[in-house]
Amino acid sequence: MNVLVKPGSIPPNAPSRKLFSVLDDNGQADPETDPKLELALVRRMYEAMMRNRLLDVRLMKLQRQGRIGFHVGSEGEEAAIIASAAALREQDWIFPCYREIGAALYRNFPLQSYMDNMFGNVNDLAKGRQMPDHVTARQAHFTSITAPIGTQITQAAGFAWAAKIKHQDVVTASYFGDGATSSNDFHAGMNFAGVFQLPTLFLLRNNGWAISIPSEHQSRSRTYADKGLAYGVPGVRVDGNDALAVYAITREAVQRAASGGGPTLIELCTYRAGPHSSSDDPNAYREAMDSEEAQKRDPVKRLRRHLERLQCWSEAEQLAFEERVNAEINVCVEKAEAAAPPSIASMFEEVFEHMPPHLAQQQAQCVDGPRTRKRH
Amino acid sequence: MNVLVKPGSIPPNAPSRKLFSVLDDNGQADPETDPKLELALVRRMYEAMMRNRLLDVRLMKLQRQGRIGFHVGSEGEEAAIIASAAALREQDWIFPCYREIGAALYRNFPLQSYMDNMFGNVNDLAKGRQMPDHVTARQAHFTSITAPIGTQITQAAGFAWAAKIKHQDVVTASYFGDGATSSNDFHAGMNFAGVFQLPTLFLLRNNGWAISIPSEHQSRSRTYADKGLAYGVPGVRVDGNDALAVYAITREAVQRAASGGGPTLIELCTYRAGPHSSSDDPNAYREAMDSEEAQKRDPVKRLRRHLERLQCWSEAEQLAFEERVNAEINVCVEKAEAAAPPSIASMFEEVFEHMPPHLAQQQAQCVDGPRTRKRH
Amino acid sequence: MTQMNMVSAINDALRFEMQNDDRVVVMGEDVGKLGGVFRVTAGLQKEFGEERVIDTPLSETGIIGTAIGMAMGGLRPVPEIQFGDFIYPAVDQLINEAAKYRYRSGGEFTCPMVVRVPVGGGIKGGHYHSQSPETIFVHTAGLKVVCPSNPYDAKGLMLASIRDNDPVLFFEPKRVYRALKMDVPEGEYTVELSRAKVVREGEHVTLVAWGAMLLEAIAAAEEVKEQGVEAEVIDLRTLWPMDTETVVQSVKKTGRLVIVHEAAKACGLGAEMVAQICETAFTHLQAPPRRVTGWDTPFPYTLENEYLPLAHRIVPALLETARF
Amino acid sequence: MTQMNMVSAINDALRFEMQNDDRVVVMGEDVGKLGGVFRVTAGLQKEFGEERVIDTPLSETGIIGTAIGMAMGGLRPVPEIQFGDFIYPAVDQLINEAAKYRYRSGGEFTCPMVVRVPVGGGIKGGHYHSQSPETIFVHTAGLKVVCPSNPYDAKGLMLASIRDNDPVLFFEPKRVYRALKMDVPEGEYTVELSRAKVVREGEHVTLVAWGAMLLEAIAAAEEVKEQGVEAEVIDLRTLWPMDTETVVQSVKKTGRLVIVHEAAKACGLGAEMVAQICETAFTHLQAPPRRVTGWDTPFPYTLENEYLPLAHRIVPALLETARF
Ligand SMILES: Cc1ncc(C[n+]2csc(CCOP(=O)(O)OP(=O)(O)O)c2C)c(N)n1
Ligand SMILES: Cc1ncc(C[n+]2csc(CCOP(=O)(O)OP(=O)(O)O)c2C)c(N)n1
Ligand SMILES: [Mg+2]
Ligand SMILES: [Mg+2]
Repeated sequence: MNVLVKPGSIPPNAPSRKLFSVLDDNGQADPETDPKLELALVRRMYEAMMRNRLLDVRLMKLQRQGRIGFHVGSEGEEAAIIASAAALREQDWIFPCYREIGAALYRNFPLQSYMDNMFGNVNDLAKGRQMPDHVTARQAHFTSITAPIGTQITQAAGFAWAAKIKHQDVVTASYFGDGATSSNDFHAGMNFAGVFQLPTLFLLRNNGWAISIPSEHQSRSRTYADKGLAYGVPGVRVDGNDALAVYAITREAVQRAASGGGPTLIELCTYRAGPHSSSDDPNAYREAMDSEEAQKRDPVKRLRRHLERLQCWSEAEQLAFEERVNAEINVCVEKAEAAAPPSIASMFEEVFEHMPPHLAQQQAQCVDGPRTRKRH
Repeated sequence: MNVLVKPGSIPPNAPSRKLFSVLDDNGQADPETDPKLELALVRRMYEAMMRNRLLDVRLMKLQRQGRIGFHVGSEGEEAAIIASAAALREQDWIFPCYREIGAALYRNFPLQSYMDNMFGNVNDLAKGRQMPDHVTARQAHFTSITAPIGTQITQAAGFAWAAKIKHQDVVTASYFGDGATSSNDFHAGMNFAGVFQLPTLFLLRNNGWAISIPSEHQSRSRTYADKGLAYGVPGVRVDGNDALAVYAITREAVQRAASGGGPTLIELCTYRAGPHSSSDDPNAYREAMDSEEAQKRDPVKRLRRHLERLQCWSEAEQLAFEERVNAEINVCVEKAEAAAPPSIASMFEEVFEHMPPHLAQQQAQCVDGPRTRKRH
Repeated sequence: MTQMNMVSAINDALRFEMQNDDRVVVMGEDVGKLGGVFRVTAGLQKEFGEERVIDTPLSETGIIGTAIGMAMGGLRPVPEIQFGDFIYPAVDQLINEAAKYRYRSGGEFTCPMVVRVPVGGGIKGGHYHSQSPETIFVHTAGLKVVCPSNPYDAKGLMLASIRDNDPVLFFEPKRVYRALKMDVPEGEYTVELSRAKVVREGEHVTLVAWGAMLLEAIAAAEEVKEQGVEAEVIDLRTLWPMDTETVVQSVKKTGRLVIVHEAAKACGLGAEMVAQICETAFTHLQAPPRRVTGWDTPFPYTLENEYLPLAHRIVPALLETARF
Repeated sequence: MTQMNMVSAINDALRFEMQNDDRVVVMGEDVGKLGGVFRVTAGLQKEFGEERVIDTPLSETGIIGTAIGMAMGGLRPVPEIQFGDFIYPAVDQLINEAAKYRYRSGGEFTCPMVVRVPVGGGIKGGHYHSQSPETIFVHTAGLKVVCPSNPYDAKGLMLASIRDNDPVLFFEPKRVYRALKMDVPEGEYTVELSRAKVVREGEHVTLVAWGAMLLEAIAAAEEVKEQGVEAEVIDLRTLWPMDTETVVQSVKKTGRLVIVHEAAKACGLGAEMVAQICETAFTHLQAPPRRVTGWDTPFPYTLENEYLPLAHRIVPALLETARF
């Protein structure tokens, strides 16, 4: 475990409106708060963030071309997602919402598997049963993505509880949005984690919006971190577009949880730069951000400036990197698009461990029955 | 509207662990906080509390004798229930949980109607459809009691919202226990009330227990009032066994809500002196309170001492009052017990406004069908 | 008359009734400024203001719980659940509260409201944007469930639902939202609740469907016509309380019943209809009553057209039933 | 062998399996120190400690949500929902999550757990302490539903359920809890899931029931015997996946079916069984299959014995069906 992060940045269980940050807009680190991470690690985070960005661009295009059915991107939220995942230990588990695929990829979930999911083909680990972007990634200690808002929060608490009961050194982290704080599972998950002092992190990605609802309209609490007070769970606010700050705080919370110190609520203050998803048109409800502001806020650019300052990244490296990733994406897209849909028989499998008679019967009816002329 | 209560006792939206109180254990009022209520009002509250106590004693006996099926009492919580109800205005609405029938009776809900409900007879306003203690009391601006924990909380917020939209001067108050703060509806009700600044009061009766679960085990928040911070709803803690304190704070919150100041969470710190209900035996999970402590905590005795201090109540009055109330109870019990059960046909009515064919058919089948030998 | 699709027809109904009755309020996630993710409530907030067209926090529990309170307080709320798949956080309020208020209070309290619920498949929504959860609400005494198949009925049923004094779940088939346009009268008209409609006469087999599957049922009926089988197609329109009588009359004539629905088969409304027909018209049945439904699996993404009971699956059921 | 009632039989099963398998944890409201409001978990916390027998806060959402996480994390949680009537705050986790985890993850994740749910009437519990909500879960692909009628089956089914790798809803009929005692083996045995049991043979009419109503079914069978009608009584035991085969075999013999359940009629499991029998054994039916169920009203307090499908209502259904 990387021990470069010095604890003490998470306030005790009292209101705190301070925003923890490390990097300024120009990528300059504050020596007071700088976790002084190994440069290889920072580079790895940057590359993952940049790869995520390139993927989003490509997937949104594929959706517009009608080649995939749907995409939910994470433009502008890459630091919140990837730097927090980077701060978790290998044995820790991620309970994502739908916007954290970058975290799975950071953990070496194969890009090809992701792309197979985007096309819902026969190679998709979810067997084409779920919408695009709803991956399952057990090997990455990353659970199956669901659409109902908030449900992963109690589950992450329960998984952490199991680890605690079994005396295993495992911390869990649930990711969710500002909108999800209104869900039943946020309430129950926070409360159970507080009462039973579960080793779990609540990673609240406050990206300013829940589809068209601004975060100020989602709740009247002074800050989202303040919500921890209702449950005796320490809450902390972090500049979610500052990868180093996100890493430092998450790491501290992991260390605390792992050493029996209980859960932490981390408000990652970020901004959803894109639409909610490919189905959404934000023009109906929000003003365009001016481009200067957008540049300033961009977490990928900010971390790049930091690396460049440290002479750890260059324009040439950037171009080479983009080319390599785009090529990799191309290969995966091509392969995923060419793959067949899942078999019709597979539609009836894994409802239960063993197929009961009524499903065997329905399977036979369907497989042997007439075929639709509609394509899959 | 009674304006004797001076505002300023509810702190702004920040943690406050102070317990607001007026009366000491001997019934002496603190001149600093004393709301200086008209004595007739204080007497009326006392009589209602005492009547509630006598009712509980009698109903528990009836249950033990097998004459009624169930009873959930409010011994020890009379001040929290009745003094808060007294501080509401006539036009205000109460959304109770199952322990606040004293509030309906304070608002002149007929004792006979209550007793008819306890026996589930043909005269029961709920038509024998609900368990005992689940009354419906529209005339008292007191909604139909339900068993699922917490559901009345969002409903009270919604009713207040309707009043706000219709520009009516109505405040609502939901009553619920410490256990209910873990419910989904507490979370949603508080959040909606905060966001939309609804004229509603959250009357949290913290009686120390949710059946066998102590309130310290229900949540790790420092105080229950602190939970308001998660929603931007001011929270305040009151000695819930001190009728004058309960009255003063509730009144202030009503005034604020009525004048557009939004919701308040009031933690009424009290103690469930009896079992959870007639089905419960607390010996399995809690130590008996020593009787001196119990005496000190008793809200009815405390208010009586206060009245006696002011020469507003005497032993003779007490005896006469008890006799009168017990006689009144006797009459009601006798009448309720003698009344017939509701008609079988009535079981099919009021499922919908107009009876649909399938229910008319089932009604005929049931009414014309064979009768059970079991008694109702 | 204007040509409208189902989205604009429901929008028109809401607008009409909001002008007509100031107790009507619309509420839900993204229904205001955005006008709903399907744009069913588009323009309403502009016309009626933020107090009557309310963007709520993300809580179905809160939406339905407060809507019940509003209804008790004298309003006529029309809450939206963004997708039927997300109604579960609200079922406690619907089943234990809305459904039972009138009954448990001996008629003292009621909660008239219309819960709008986009349902069903056909938009490549996978597990969580495709479900048809009517069974849960049909099974619960005290709730009405409506599901129109076309823009005309959608408007007329919506107006009837808002004026009804019981809680109504108004299921809107997403697959139909923009699939067809038809003439819809401006202004006021209602389509009576609990009245099914014979949309195609036939003497060989009775075919019952609703919502998006009605179109498939009609397509299947046209297809089997070529093979000499005349199906009588009934659009149930209100799922509960069900207009059993219209179905029974038809089955007495045809002696045969096929029922179609998207929801899973087990304990679906098809089972209820088969059981009712057995109870009322058993001696008229000349063939086993038959269900063509979604399979008893979660709703899949890629293979959704294999999951749905589309015309290609209805046709053989009709033929086998007619020729039994 | 020891004489046990259903409460002690389930308690014994839990204790046995907790000793046998340290992945098993029990959790819920009041299950620990108090031992459950029905005392089903009495003594377990003392024996296994607070870590494995957990008193939770009052949140069914939290209980089931965390139980799912525990199951994913390698435990075998046995959460209790204090009364079936209070399961609704947990249905989102049950329907959208537990039921679909295996399927949606292509088998990567599963959540084996047994949700204990006291259900049904007979204890004067009114609307909110009497419901039998099986329909909701039968309708949801991916969940199993079990309901024993006696102490022996209760223990054997509980052990089988805990060892099953799918989520199981274990419905415990409160009316039976302390109503009868019988010999129950100490130690280990299981009763296989999805196997119904013919508990009384007869050739005139097939009578299907489960849980508390099984006793009423048997009583009714004894009563009609005096009138020359021999009913074959089947205890369904596992409600879903259903052992249709055993019922079909019986109906092929008797030509007649009566099914009994406490839950409301509309879309109840009775409807599903009738529809399945129509699909598989229509030509064997010599009388309309018949349902005797709770009425389509909320469960009432005073008149609960008029609501429940007790023997006095089963008897005429049997006679009419047998003599049709
Ligand atoms: C229970 C539920 N209700 C509604 C939806 C529809 N929905 C999908 S995403 C979303 C907004 C979520 O906002 P937030 O939690 O802030 O996450 P973000 O998308 O901003 O990352 C909504 C309302 C849903 N998926 N689940
Ligand atoms: C949703 C739900 N779950 C469980 C129960 C069973 N139950 C009835 S009362 C109670 C405890 C309530 O405690 P609290 O809210 O503190 O109120 P109190 O009884 O102390 O006044 C429980 C668990 C219920 N009625 N509703
Ligand atoms: Mg957001
Ligand atoms: Mg309590």
